[in-house]
Amino acid sequence: MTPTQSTLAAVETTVMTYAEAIREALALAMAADPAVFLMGEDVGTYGGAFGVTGELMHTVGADRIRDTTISELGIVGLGVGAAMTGMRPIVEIQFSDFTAQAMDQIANQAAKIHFMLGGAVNVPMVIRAPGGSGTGAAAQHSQSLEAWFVHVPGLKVVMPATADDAKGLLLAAIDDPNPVMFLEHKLLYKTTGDVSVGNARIPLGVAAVRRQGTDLTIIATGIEVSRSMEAAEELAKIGISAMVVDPRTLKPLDTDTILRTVKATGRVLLVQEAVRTLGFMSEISAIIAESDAFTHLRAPIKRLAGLDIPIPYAPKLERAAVPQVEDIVRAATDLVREW
Amino acid sequence: MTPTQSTLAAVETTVMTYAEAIREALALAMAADPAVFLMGEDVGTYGGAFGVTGELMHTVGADRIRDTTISELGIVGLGVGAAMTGMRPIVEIQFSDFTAQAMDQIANQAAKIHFMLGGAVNVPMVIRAPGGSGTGAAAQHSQSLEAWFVHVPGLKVVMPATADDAKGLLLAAIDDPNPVMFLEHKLLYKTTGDVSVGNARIPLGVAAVRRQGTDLTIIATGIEVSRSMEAAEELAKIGISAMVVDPRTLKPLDTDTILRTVKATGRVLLVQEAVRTLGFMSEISAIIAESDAFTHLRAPIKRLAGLDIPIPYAPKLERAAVPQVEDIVRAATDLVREW
Amino acid sequence: MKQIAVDPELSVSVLRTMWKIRRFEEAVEDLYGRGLMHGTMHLSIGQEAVPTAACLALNIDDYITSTHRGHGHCIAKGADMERMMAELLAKETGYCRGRGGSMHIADTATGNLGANGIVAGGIPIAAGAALSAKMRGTKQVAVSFHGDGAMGEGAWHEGVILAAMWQLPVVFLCENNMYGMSMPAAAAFNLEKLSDRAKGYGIPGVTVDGNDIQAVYEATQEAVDRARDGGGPTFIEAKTYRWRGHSKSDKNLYRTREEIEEWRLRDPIPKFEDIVRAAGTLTDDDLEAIRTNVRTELRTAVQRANAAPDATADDLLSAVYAR
Amino acid sequence: MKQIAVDPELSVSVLRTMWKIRRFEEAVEDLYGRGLMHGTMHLSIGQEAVPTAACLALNIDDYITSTHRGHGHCIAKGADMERMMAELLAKETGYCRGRGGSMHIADTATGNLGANGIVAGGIPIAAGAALSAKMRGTKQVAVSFHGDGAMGEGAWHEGVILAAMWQLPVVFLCENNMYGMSMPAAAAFNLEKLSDRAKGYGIPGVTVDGNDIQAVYEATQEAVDRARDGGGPTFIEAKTYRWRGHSKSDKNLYRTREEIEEWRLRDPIPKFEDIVRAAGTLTDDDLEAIRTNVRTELRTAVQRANAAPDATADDLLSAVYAR
Ligand SMILES: Cc1ncc(C[n+]2csc(CCOP(=O)(O)OP(=O)(O)O)c2C)c(N)n1
Ligand SMILES: Cc1ncc(C[n+]2csc(CCOP(=O)(O)OP(=O)(O)O)c2C)c(N)n1
Ligand SMILES: [Mg+2]
Ligand SMILES: [Mg+2]
Repeated sequence: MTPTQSTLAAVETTVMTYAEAIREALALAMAADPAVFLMGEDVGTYGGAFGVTGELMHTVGADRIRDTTISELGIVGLGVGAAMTGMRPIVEIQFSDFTAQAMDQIANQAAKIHFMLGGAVNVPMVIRAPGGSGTGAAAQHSQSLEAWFVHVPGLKVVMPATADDAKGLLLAAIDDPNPVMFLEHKLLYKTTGDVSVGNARIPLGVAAVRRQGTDLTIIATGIEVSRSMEAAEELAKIGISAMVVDPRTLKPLDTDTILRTVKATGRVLLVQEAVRTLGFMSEISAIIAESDAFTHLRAPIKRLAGLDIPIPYAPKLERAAVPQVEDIVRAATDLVREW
Repeated sequence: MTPTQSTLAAVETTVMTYAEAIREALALAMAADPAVFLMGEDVGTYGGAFGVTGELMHTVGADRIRDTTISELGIVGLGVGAAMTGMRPIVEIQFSDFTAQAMDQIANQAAKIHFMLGGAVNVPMVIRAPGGSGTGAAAQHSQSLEAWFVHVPGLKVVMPATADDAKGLLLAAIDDPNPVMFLEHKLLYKTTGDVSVGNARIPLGVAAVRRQGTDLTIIATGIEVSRSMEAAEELAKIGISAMVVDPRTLKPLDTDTILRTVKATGRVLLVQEAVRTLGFMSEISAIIAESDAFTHLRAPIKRLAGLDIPIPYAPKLERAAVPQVEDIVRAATDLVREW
Repeated sequence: MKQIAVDPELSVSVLRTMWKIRRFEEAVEDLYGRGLMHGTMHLSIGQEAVPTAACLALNIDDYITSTHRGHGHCIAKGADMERMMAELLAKETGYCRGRGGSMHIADTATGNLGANGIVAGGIPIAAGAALSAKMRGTKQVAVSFHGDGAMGEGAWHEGVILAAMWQLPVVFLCENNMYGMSMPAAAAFNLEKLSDRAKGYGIPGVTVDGNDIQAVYEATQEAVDRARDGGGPTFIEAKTYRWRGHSKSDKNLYRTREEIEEWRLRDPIPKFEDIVRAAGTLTDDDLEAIRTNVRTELRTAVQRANAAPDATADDLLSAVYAR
Repeated sequence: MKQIAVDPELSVSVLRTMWKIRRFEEAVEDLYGRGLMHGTMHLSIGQEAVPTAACLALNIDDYITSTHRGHGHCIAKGADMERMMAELLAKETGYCRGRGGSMHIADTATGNLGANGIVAGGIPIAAGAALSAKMRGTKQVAVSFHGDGAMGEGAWHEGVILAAMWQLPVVFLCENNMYGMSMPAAAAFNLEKLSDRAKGYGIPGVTVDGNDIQAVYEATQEAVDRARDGGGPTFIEAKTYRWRGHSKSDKNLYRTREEIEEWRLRDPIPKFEDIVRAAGTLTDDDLEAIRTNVRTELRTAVQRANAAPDATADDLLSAVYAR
């Protein structure tokens, strides 16, 4: 139950996969606004490399679900031009690793145009891109690059960890008058969850406290949210009570919820899949360390992150490269036992 | 006096600019090894957009200082191919903002190939790129993007703050069997300093303690090093003794020196020009917060950084966007007075 | 196709635009030279005919994307010199509230989606504006001004391919001023004419004398008509020359004084003045009146811009995101 | 120019290579199908003639860069199937110690600078290897294998332009298998022949039947000779077809069963077998012997690879940087 939802009467939900939830958000947004369209590689006839768009092209037409050439810089750039002139483009980058190709249009154009032009124009667009390891696709198809985007003023950055969030946050991202990086996770596409029926948006900038706890606060993003929830179950069995917080949008960031929950337990474990050095959790750590939560800390801030290596191909190595449930359990246990 | 140099007998030095120091390193490296060459936009006849290569092409020939088309992705890619096959290319990116264009070859190719190919091949190359604001060149020509590169395993990242470091670190970067991002600063090009004569390398991964002090440790990078030194002079006048540490290479990082100097004063002020959120100092903060220096801290870790905005054109706004000497003085004073 | 030089109204308009660009650039040069202007500058003196003639073929709601050397495009598309100058002088009344400066000057009201500090950055953006026009069914056309040097960038390639695939209403207009900073286009691209590149993208390509108003206009009008009629993109190479250095740091080491002198003789402004005078369309008095008027307008623009309030740092943080 | 089909040694070599590729891919498909292999796969079944014939024109120290669909290039350039299979099976004895897998397989000893998970990623790299060869004065040539889809990427454009400007010894060899994943090349590029693109870069371009060994060989040999002699780059389009889906997730929604069947009839292997049989170069027994030998070799390779130790996670962190 997210904070926003908890204040509402029970919403009607239905079970669907994360991929289906995204598709439904796309369909709803396109039905509501003729300016919304999607372009990307193999999103039409093929249905998307991960099947996210599926049969949507057949419903909304090849004009609204546009198959492109292999051209990440080009399609983001066309998105920028379309967004500046009355459309609300959504660009799918097949793997988030290929945002590297499009980095100029993302960081130097989309992100800066509103500010650089003195506010004269907005760039309302969404860039959807799946990240993460676990599929054996190796170093160029498995990265978690959210930190690059969080470091760029002008971008918003969203990382949905559940099917419901995928839908609600995508609807909000499409509504937003700014460029939004919407970073999905390949391993989540087939996971299922209760998804709110209808057009309910989940506002950007509101963290979800996924689990209450008293001994430590685990802050996790993306795939590490469900791993942290599983770890919290394990921890409960050995008498450790873990709070689990999912920022959901990395930018804007719900600093209030983070600091409040950290103060509540006095111990914090930060968990990300991305490589450790200068990953998103470095920022969370810095924010905590310079805040008034600092004096509430009973233990040093602990980070658990991907190894500082390219993702290897071999399954065992790939698994070793990023935090797994047992790593979280171990780190949390150490943190609570030692401090 | 840097730690490495302090152990040596006094080295002979000569006064030159930061740009001249880089040029001298290039000339020395090319004289020593026929595999070393440089390519970039307008590096030959023009002498470089900032005059760094100057007349070097006339000395070493157009084969070794190669003018290219406007093609950042292309030239980094050619660098990767040349580095894999026996050459030691140096690629100049005219403004570090345009590394965005080359991000795929930098992050997905150069950085990963050695690991991805199981160590079968090295990619010994240097990518030189000037960053920073202060020239009125606005949002697409003024960024400080080091954080992007520090987040990429496989890259080394160097940020020389003095003429001597520019020369010594560049020589070491060219020697290195890995891809090195060598991030210069436009405002430093014309600054002068004592530069060691001859081929003296400054090893990557060794921080410089630029000033001793007892009340707080200022850790600063790039242009903020000299600003911090100036601020330290001001602080001394009001009775505050500031230690100033310059990591010099952000990756590999001299964590030992950082933690030692933080423990010594118990207060730390982190200063960077880059935008605050997920800048390099976020990582330094996180490293301190999870280290044994944590218990030595008398005050929360303080970060001083660029505003989270694109660099504006107007001179006053541009100045307001990044930490100036007076901002450092103020932040340091607050830190020491309040804690 | 309109014969510009025999139409008094059009001829006045063309000369006014060219003079405005010339005088604006000279004023900028002067202000920089005297340390009254910040940053860097990329002047289009000598290249005035291209944007002037090209924009004759455009409606006010057609789009353009421009470059680092963008003052001429901005003026030709209809922007106000005072607000432009205010921008360059870092004033709150500037087109970008002093946040963008020369390299990001834009005027969305006249369809100018902006100069761009990134070489070729505007090319996919123009294609995107064209896609938007096509999807919205508005019959607007987009023109992407770019330099010869821009043709080395991947962004050029990707923007043109997508535009060609979707037959978007966009014109790629290359101002080939013979150099990308110091790199000669002839050395860079192994091509007789840059328009030979167009065939490889399955789109029409044409090369014209960029200092010839009628030639640039006709090529652009034809391309714009085709685009508006659903015939897809066109590539135009307009050959011209930049008289000044690339920017203030340029020492002109890569070209000869003779070459520069030779091109000064092909100055597009007196060239067009001669044509309209010979055709009897305008008299010497008319021509002189245009010059005087523009000079006065420019002087007023500079004065007013100078008197405007400086850009304010108050809301920098809140200005990053649209609400 | 060698006439391959009348030369017994060359004919055996060609058929051995093509069968090795075919059998290797079938084995990979089988191992994946049975859940014994990890990751994804991009099979080149049906396209064997292109790398086989192209590599005939290369020396062992010439370079190639390859693609996500790279097993064929790797085998044709001379790699060992056991070490390749070990890589795909995530073994320590694999070419990349199990760290790279199919998409990063490389064999620097035979000049293969690597498959690449990034479409068009290898193009500037090949140009760079060619630059290196030129600067070192070694007379080596680089061949960049790439797909039709790669021609949409800016990296393709930038690599080709720099190679053309510096007249580097590199051959851009496009395996046009008619689709970039689901995007038909015909829809993507507005071109009759992809080799029409070459003119726009001032380099020679040619289109050949990619299932015709002699045609691919001749085009490559000519290009390689020119490159080695300092004549600069060449673009070759070799038209072929991918029989299998793009990768394991492909449902073939973008093409017809008939089209696939039609191309299966143009299988390059029996086609070449027929030619050498008709020419009297090899007998049915010879042909059968080749097949049997390859089958045995492959079986051994798989067995040995399977028996090898798994990739080790011990030194992951220290393996990131060279020392
Ligand atoms: C991506 C990128 N690379 C390099 C530069 C630096 N730069 C600015 S203008 C320029 C030359 C552009 O040449 P051209 O496109 O011919 O335009 P011109 O200056 O001749 O009008 C260069 C190299 C840049 N701004 N952006
Ligand atoms: C930069 C980049 N964009 C997209 C992809 C995803 N992708 C992998 S292969 C492929 C199709 C490539 O088509 P082509 O170049 O024709 O090669 P083929 O698969 O037909 O051999 C795509 C879109 C990628 N790997 N890299
Ligand atoms: Mg030019
Ligand atoms: Mg293909």
